[in-house]
Amino acid sequence: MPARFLSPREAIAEFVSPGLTLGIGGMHMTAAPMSLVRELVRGGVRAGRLITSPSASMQADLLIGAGLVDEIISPYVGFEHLGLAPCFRRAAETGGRPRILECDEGSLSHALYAGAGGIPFMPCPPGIDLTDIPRVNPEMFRRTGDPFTGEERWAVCALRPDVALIACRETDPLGTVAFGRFPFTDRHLALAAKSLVVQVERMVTTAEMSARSPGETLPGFLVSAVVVAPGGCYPTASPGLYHADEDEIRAYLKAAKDPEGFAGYAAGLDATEDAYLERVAERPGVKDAR
Amino acid sequence: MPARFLSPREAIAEFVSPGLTLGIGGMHMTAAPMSLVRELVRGGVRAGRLITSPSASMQADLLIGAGLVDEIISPYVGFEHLGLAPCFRRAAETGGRPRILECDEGSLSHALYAGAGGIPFMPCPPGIDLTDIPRVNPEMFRRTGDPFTGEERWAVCALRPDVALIACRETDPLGTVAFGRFPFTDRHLALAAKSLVVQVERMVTTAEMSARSPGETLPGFLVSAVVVAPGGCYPTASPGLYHADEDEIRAYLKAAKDPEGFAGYAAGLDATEDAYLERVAERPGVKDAR
Amino acid sequence: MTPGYDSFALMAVVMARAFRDGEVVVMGAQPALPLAACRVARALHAPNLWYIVGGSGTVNPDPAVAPDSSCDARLAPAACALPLTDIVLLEGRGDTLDVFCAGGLQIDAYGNCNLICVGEWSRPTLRGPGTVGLPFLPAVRRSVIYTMAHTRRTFVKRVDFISGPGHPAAHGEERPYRQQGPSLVVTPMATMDFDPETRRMRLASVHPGVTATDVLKVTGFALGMPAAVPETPPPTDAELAALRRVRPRGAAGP
Amino acid sequence: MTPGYDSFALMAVVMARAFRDGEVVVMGAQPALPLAACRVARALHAPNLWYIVGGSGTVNPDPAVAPDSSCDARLAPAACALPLTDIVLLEGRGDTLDVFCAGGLQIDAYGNCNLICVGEWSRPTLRGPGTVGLPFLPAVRRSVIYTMAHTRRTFVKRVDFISGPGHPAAHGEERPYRQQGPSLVVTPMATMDFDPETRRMRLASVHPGVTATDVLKVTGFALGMPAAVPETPPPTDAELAALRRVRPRGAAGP
Repeated sequence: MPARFLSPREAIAEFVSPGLTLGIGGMHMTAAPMSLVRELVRGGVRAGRLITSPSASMQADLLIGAGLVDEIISPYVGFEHLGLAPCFRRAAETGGRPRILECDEGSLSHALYAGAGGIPFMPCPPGIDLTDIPRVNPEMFRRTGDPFTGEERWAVCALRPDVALIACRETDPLGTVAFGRFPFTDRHLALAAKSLVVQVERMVTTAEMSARSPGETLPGFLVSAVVVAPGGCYPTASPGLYHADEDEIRAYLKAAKDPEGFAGYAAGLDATEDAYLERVAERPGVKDAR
Repeated sequence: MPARFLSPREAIAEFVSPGLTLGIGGMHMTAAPMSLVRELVRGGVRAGRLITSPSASMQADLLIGAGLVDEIISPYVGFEHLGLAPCFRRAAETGGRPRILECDEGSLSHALYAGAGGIPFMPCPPGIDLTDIPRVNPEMFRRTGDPFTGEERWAVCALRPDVALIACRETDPLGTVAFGRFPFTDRHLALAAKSLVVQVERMVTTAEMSARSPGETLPGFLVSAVVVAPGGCYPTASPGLYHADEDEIRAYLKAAKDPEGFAGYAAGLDATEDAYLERVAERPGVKDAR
Repeated sequence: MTPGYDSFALMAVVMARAFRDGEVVVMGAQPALPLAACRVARALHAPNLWYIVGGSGTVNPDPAVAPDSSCDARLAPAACALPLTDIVLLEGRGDTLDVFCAGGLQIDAYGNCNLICVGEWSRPTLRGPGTVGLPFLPAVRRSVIYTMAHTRRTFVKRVDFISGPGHPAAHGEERPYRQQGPSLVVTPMATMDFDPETRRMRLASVHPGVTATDVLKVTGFALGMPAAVPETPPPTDAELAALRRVRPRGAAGP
Repeated sequence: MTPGYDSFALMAVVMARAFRDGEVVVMGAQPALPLAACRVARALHAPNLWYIVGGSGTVNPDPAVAPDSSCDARLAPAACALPLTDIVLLEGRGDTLDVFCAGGLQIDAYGNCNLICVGEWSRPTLRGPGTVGLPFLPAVRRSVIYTMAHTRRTFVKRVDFISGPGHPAAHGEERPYRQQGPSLVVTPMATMDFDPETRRMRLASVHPGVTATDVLKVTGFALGMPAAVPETPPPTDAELAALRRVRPRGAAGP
C-alpha cells in the first residue's frame, strides 16, 4: 500500500499504544527522532519497554523524566562531554522507574539482528562472560551449550520492538526512506521492529532515492508511517543537515537536575510539534535545513 | 601498514596455501573474482574447503573442474537461464570431489555473520527444520536448546574462511576498497575471513573513497592485498562497469560438458593473467572498463 | 496454443493475476517469469505491489530491457535495493513478505520443492544447483510455484529431497510460521491449487487447448480433480500490452 | 604544570606514543583525547595508524575542527566509515583490532573498568551511563585506559561492577581471547602499567611536577611501585605542534 504520511500526533496515536515495547533510534546526540519523542511526552504515552541504540541521550532521558518508561534496555544513557543523563541517573539512584535491563552494545546489536531474522536467540561472543552484566540481567542473558564444542556460553534473547521510531534524512513519495551519513544500529532496529514510524527531514523523488546505495535505504513496504518534520531531530543533530545544539542540550541538562526543573522544561515543549518546530526554526543549522 | 598491491600470481602465492578454507565472492554471474580464480587454476592451488556466496557460478565450477576443491559449502552452483554447472554436476553424479556440505542461503549468511563476530554458533530460524538439509549435513547443523523457551532448534556452525577472495569495484591508495552496486554476502564473507585478497577494477583517490557510504567500503586494515585487474571479473559482470559475457559463458558450458573439453578450456586460460586480460580486453564492455 | 501469446505470456499473466495490490513478492534465481508477472500486475490491477529480485536485492526494478539474471546490474533502476543479507533477515522474520515465487527439479503433491537432487542425495542421478532461499518458503505468507516443465519427472509423488517445504502431509500439523504455504502452481499446461482439507495439489484450471486428461498424463501423482475444470482465462489485450513492455527479449522463462 | 601544555596535551601525547605504526585503534563515547592522540601519532611516528571512532564508525577522521561527540557528522572527512554493526562484529572476532581506548567511573588494580554504577547495582549511589562496548576489552590486542580523574573514588580496590574486564586476578587464568589485556593507564598525574606476574597495576612514570607519593595518595589501592619511578618525558615541540592542529577547541577531555 502507498506509504502513509502522517503528522507526529497522528503517527503516535495510531502506532503507539501505551505499554508497548518501543525501539527509539539515534545515537548519542545525533539522529534522535525528537519530534516523535516530544509527541510521546505531550500525549503521556507510556512505553512498557524502551529499547534504544547502543547510546541514547535526550530521546531516552526525556521519556524517563516524564515517567513514561517502565523498563529500559540501553547500553548507555548519557550526554558524552556534556555530562550524565539527569533523569536516568535520578531514577536509578532513587529506585524509581524504569527498571533497567543492563545490556552492552554487542549484545544489543546481535539481539536486534536475531529479532530481525527470526533467529530465536543469539549466542554471545566471549567477553560478556567476564562482566557482571549477565548476573544482573537474567531475563535477557541465559547459559546455553554450544552444540559443536560442548562449551557453555552466554546467550542473549532476540529483541523485537512492537514499534520502532527512527529518524532518517529523506523519504520519497512511496515511503522508502534513506539514512543520513551514519546508520548506527537504527537499520537493525528498523528491521527488527513489528511496525516502523520514520521521521524525516525532507521529501526527494523516487529517482533520487533509487541512486542511494543498498544499506542506506529501507523500502516503503517496511515503513508503517512517515512523518515529514524538517528540523525534527532538534536539539540533536541531523547528520549532514544540522549539528546538535549543545546550548539547548545544556539548558535541558540544567533544568532536568531536579524534577521541578524537568517539569518546567517539559511544559515548555509547546502544545503541538508544529508550534515547537516553528519556534526552533530560527536556530542555527535548523534554519538551513527547513 | 599500507596496503600491499600485488599481481594475481603474487597474491595467490602469498595468501593461498594448498588445503586452506577459501571463501570466494561474487553472486550468480556478477562480481566473481575471476582473475584470482584463474590464477588458482594456473597454479593448481587446492582448496581444502570452498565457501561461496549463496549462488556461485563459474568461480566454483572452474575450480571443481580442475579438481581443486575437496569440500564445498554453497547453496547454489549453476548458471541461471544458461544452465546447470557442468563440473559440479558431474562431480556429484559420479561421486567425485568435492564432498558437498549441503547448505542454504539463510544458514550461510548467518554462519558468516557469526564467523565475523566471534559468535560461536548460530541458531537457525524455523524453515530449515522442514527440509532434508540438516540430515545430510551433520557437520554444519546440530540440534540445540533455546535457553529462553526450552525448545529444540537447529543451529548452524560459524564459518571463518582462512582467506576470502572477492571482487570490488575500486581501491584507494590505502587499500580501502568499495563494492560496486550490490554487496551480496561478500561483505559478510570479507568480515568473516582471516585474511582478505580483493581484486578491483580501478584506483580512486582517498577523497573519492571518503564520499562512499558506510556499508559500501571495507577499510584498508581489513585488506591483506589488493590486486588491480581491470576486466578481471570477466566473463562475469562487474556491476556498473561491464555485463557478463553470456557468449563466453555458453562457450565454457559447452566445453565443460566432458572432462576433455574442460581440460581444453582450462589450457586456453593463457600462461598469465595479464595475457588473458590482454586477450579479452577487446570484448564488449570490458573494453570500456579498461 | 496458437493465438497471439505463448506459454511464457500466459503463465506470466496468470501469475500476475495472483498478486494483490500492496503485497510484497520475492523471487530468486532466474527471475524472468515472476519479474514479468510482477511488472504486469503493477501496471494493471496492483499499482502498489512491491517485488524484490533475489541476489541483487533490487526492489521494484523497472529496467528498459529486462535482464535474465537476478544479479544483473541492469536491474538497478529500482525503487531502492536491499543488501541480500537484509533480505535473509526479512525472510526469517516471517511477517513481512507475502509471496515467494519458487520452482524445483521436482515438485510433489504437497507442494514440496526440490532443487537439490534426483535420486539418492549421496549419489544422485541428477544433481541440481542447490536450494538457495527455498527453506524460507514456509516463512512467507504464501508461495507460488512455477515450472516450464510439466512432466512426470517434475511432478512426482514424493520429492527425493525436500529443499523447499510445502504443506505438511500429516493431518492437522502446522508449519512453524503458520502461513498459508503453497497456494498456486503455474505450468505451461494448467494452474493447480491445494485442497484445504487434504492439502494435496488439485487441478484449478487448464490452459486453452489443454484437457484435464492431458494434465493427468504428465503428472506423476493423483492430482485432485474437481467436478468441473474451468479453462484458464486467456490473456486480455491489456495484459498482453503490459507484458510486451516488460518481457525479456526472447525469454522462455525457467 | 605550568609550561606550555596542560593535562590534556600531556595525556594526548603520552597516549600517542603508545600507538605503533600500522595498528588499529578503536575508541568510543567522548573520544576527544584518544582521537587527538591518534592524529598526533599519525602525524609523527605512526603514519599508517588506523583509528575508528565509535558510534559514527568513521575510520581515520581528519576534521578541520574536531567535534566532541563520537557521532558528530563533522567526523565524516574520513578514510571511510563502517556501520556500527560491523564494528561490533570486528570487536567480537578478536583478531583485528589492536588497541581499545577505555575509561571508567571506577578502575581497579587489575584494570577492570566500571561505567555502570558506584555502590550496589540495584540501588547505586552513582549511576553511570552504561558500558557500551567495554565488554569487548578482552577481545582487542590490548587496551589503554584513560581518565581525567585520578582520585581514590576512581581508582578503587575492586570495581563495584565489572563492565570492562581487565586482567584475571587468579594466577595463571587466561582471558578467552588470549590477548594482552590492559597495558597502559594514563591520568593527569601519571602513567601506569601492569606487572606481568601479578597482573596488578604499577606506577610507570610520574608527570613533570608530580611525585610518586602524590600518586599513591589519590590511588585507592596498593599501586605497584618500582625501585625508581621515571618522569614522563614532557611533550616535544613537534608533538605540541601536531597536537595544536588536531585539538578540539577548549576540550578538556573526558
